[in-house]
Amino acid sequence: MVNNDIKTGWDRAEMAQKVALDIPDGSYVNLGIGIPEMVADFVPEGRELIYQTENGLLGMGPIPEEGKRDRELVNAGKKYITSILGAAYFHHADSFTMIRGGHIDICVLGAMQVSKDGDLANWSTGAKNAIPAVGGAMDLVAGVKRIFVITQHITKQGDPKIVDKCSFPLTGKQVVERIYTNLAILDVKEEGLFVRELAPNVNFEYLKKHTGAKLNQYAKSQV
Amino acid sequence: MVNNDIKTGWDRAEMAQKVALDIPDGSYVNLGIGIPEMVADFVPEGRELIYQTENGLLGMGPIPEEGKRDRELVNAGKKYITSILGAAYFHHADSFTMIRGGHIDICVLGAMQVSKDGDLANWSTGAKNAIPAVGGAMDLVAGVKRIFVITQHITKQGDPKIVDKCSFPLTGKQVVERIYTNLAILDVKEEGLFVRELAPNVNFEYLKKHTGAKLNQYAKSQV
Amino acid sequence: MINKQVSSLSEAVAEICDDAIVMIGGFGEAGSPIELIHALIDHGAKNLTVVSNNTGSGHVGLAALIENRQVKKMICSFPRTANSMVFPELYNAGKIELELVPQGTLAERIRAGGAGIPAFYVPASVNTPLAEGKESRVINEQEYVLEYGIKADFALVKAETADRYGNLLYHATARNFGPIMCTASKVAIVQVKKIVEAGQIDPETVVTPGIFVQKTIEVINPTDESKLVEEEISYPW
Amino acid sequence: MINKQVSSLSEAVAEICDDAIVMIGGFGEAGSPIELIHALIDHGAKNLTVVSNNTGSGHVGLAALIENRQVKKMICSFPRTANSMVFPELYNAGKIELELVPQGTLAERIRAGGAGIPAFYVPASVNTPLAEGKESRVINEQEYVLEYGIKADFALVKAETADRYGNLLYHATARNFGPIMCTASKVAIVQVKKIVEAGQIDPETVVTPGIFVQKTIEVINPTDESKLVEEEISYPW
Repeated sequence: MVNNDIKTGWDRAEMAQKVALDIPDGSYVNLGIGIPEMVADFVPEGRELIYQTENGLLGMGPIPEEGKRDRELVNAGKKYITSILGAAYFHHADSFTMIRGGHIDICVLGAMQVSKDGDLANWSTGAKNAIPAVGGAMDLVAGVKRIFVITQHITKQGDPKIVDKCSFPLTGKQVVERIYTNLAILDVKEEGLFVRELAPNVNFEYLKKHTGAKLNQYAKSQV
Repeated sequence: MVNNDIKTGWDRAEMAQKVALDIPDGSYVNLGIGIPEMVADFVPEGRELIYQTENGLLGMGPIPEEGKRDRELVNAGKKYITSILGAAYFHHADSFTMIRGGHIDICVLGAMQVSKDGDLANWSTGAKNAIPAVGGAMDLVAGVKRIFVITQHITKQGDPKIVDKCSFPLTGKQVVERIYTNLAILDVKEEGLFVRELAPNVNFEYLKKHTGAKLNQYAKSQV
Repeated sequence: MINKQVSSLSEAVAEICDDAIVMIGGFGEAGSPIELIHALIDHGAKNLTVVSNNTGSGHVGLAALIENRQVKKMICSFPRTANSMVFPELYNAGKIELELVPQGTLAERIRAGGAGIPAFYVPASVNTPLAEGKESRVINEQEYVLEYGIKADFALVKAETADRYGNLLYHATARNFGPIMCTASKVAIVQVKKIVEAGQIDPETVVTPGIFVQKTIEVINPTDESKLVEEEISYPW
Repeated sequence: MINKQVSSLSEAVAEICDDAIVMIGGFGEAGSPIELIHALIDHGAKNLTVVSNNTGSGHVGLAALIENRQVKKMICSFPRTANSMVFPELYNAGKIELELVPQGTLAERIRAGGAGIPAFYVPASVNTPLAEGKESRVINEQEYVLEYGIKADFALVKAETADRYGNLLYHATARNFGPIMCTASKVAIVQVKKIVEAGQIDPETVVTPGIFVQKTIEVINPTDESKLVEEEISYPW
């Protein structure tokens, strides 16, 4: 369990910031619902990112003030948004041309589970009585050039979310490039998971204990 | 051979007019290059047709005056045109969505040969040294709801263009619904070709002589 | 003279028959043709197959159509949202069918239906439960799933502006599924805020050319769906 | 700050390498990016595969590129027009390859290339010589041919207006293949008459969203191709 007395690991804002730092200037980015949306708040000054929302806008801007909401200007999470100067609206087939066609540089998604091979499960627990709902997740992981996952390292029940093999139904196989958790940043390589960065007061042994898959350390020269 | 002393058959304008009379009010129409283009000149008053040109305009208007040409406003035959009030421009994939998707009501095309089954050959003689060129002909015959052919009944060499089986490479199989020639109007039915109307001074025997396929006459009640 | 405008909502939906396949535009509230859906509830056609990204919120619009038991089957990508109770309840009770389709595949299947493309290959859903039972194929060393175009008998769509030819403009992200649904349905029925004279829409800016639209109806002040949901209002009211 | 504008035509085409697949917009003269094509002639990349609806007129633009023997293969729907001599001559001499594709299938293959659709079925060309050697399939009792998406390394496109993000507006029927070619190429290079400030293009009217455009170059007064053809002028002049 995470030690609650001294600060261990990153909070959500710090996680989002870590992701933001890794997105190159000029990238076209799709941010999933939830923590991923926070990434936009931490883009370093001097960088310009363009946000696509799959329901039909390239050039998504910040959340509007209360009085300036447009009922028909929403993001994929159905939250009110704005558009930047230089934005473009389009229909769903054109939107997924961007996504499926490999035109979006980076997509940041939440996860239920990620495997050591980069398999992602983030749409269904497979529970019998749950209403299945997939949205654009499968299209995004199949089409976007680079998939970053941002997630808590373990579930609320204390189970690892980074696993050897996903037990939940997959969203896509071998799709995740990098995982940002509250404990570490992990790279998904052909040879397995590599620790890119450890959060404050997290060491490799601690991380191993909370991870359901083999973890590798980079040789110093590789980082 | 056609008798040149007294007027036998229809001229091109009359042929175009016959086609125009058969196009219902409110139809979306694509007119091929050549004689088909003349159809627009003979639409009866009170009817409104909308012309699509496959290079990207719905609502094609008449030919512009000399001084009012726009180099970038052309039809499928690359002739200068105009657009009507209420027109729309679109790209090629959207244009062929209209065509392939069955949204155009009628397409009027020229022909090299038409068979008794409605097979159309209008893009290539199959000659070895000819440069093959197809344009949108195959898409049109495969997608448009009704295909009308307008053509001289025989070639300049005196050979029949209405044949049992096309000798030229096909544009499409069983696609033509009606044939308008200088001698007659023919319906293509499952049971074969039926004479819908004879041109002035053309009788059934004369038509038969110039036709390379079996011709049927409607029982009077069928017309 | 071509004029696609009809004079009442009931006339707009009058043709919709039992067992029809009906596409309904909208992504959440944005672009949801709520007045047309309510007219379809009044009209009463049953046993419908509805193609729509979601299943509606609260007890109005698409949720009310489902609650009124007019829908046999939903084809959609995300059948539950914060305020959707109607569909989940009926689905768990085995009273409504669901065909779940990834959002981009849903969009492309609708576009294909409109474009005369009977089937096509996509990478989405490969190696997932949603590809089970579907034909797959390796092209250039990557695996793809075969998906089929969807055509509908009717589409209910919300747009911003129309002219008498049915040319349409949309507003912001309300555009979403409208343009492709118009192409994929035999009869596309569109509620718009404003009908203008032919020529008042710049031909360079037309989003849906009129050829894809069969009926338009002016609804100047469409209902604020989210407000109805918040106030827990039900249709029929 | 994102800015896709480059400062010269030669810079715009500098990356184009030998053996590249290059899509070139235009339907006849309308939308033909003549300045970019001439820059490609000056640049000299060879052994190109060119995807374009036609093969150019006279001895300028695409015809001049072909005449300069930079093109190994043409993929197009209509390789001869009233004023095309260059391609027919080389083709008959066996000096250039041709892949003839029905116009609508060509458009859809380009769109598919841009949309991540590797292959799809169409009704066009069934029972014709253009379907020979192609896979076919019966779907709902109708026969279709399997066609593959086309991707390119570069696209040369002409548009009317761009902003720094590469959002594009087109003019009239010059739009033709431009929007889909931008989506299907790794590097879409666009000559425009006017580059405006971000925000000056209404987001509702954008035809090509900037994500599909890599480079723009302002050519305020593009050459009148038909005039050059009429006057029998050749490029290089």
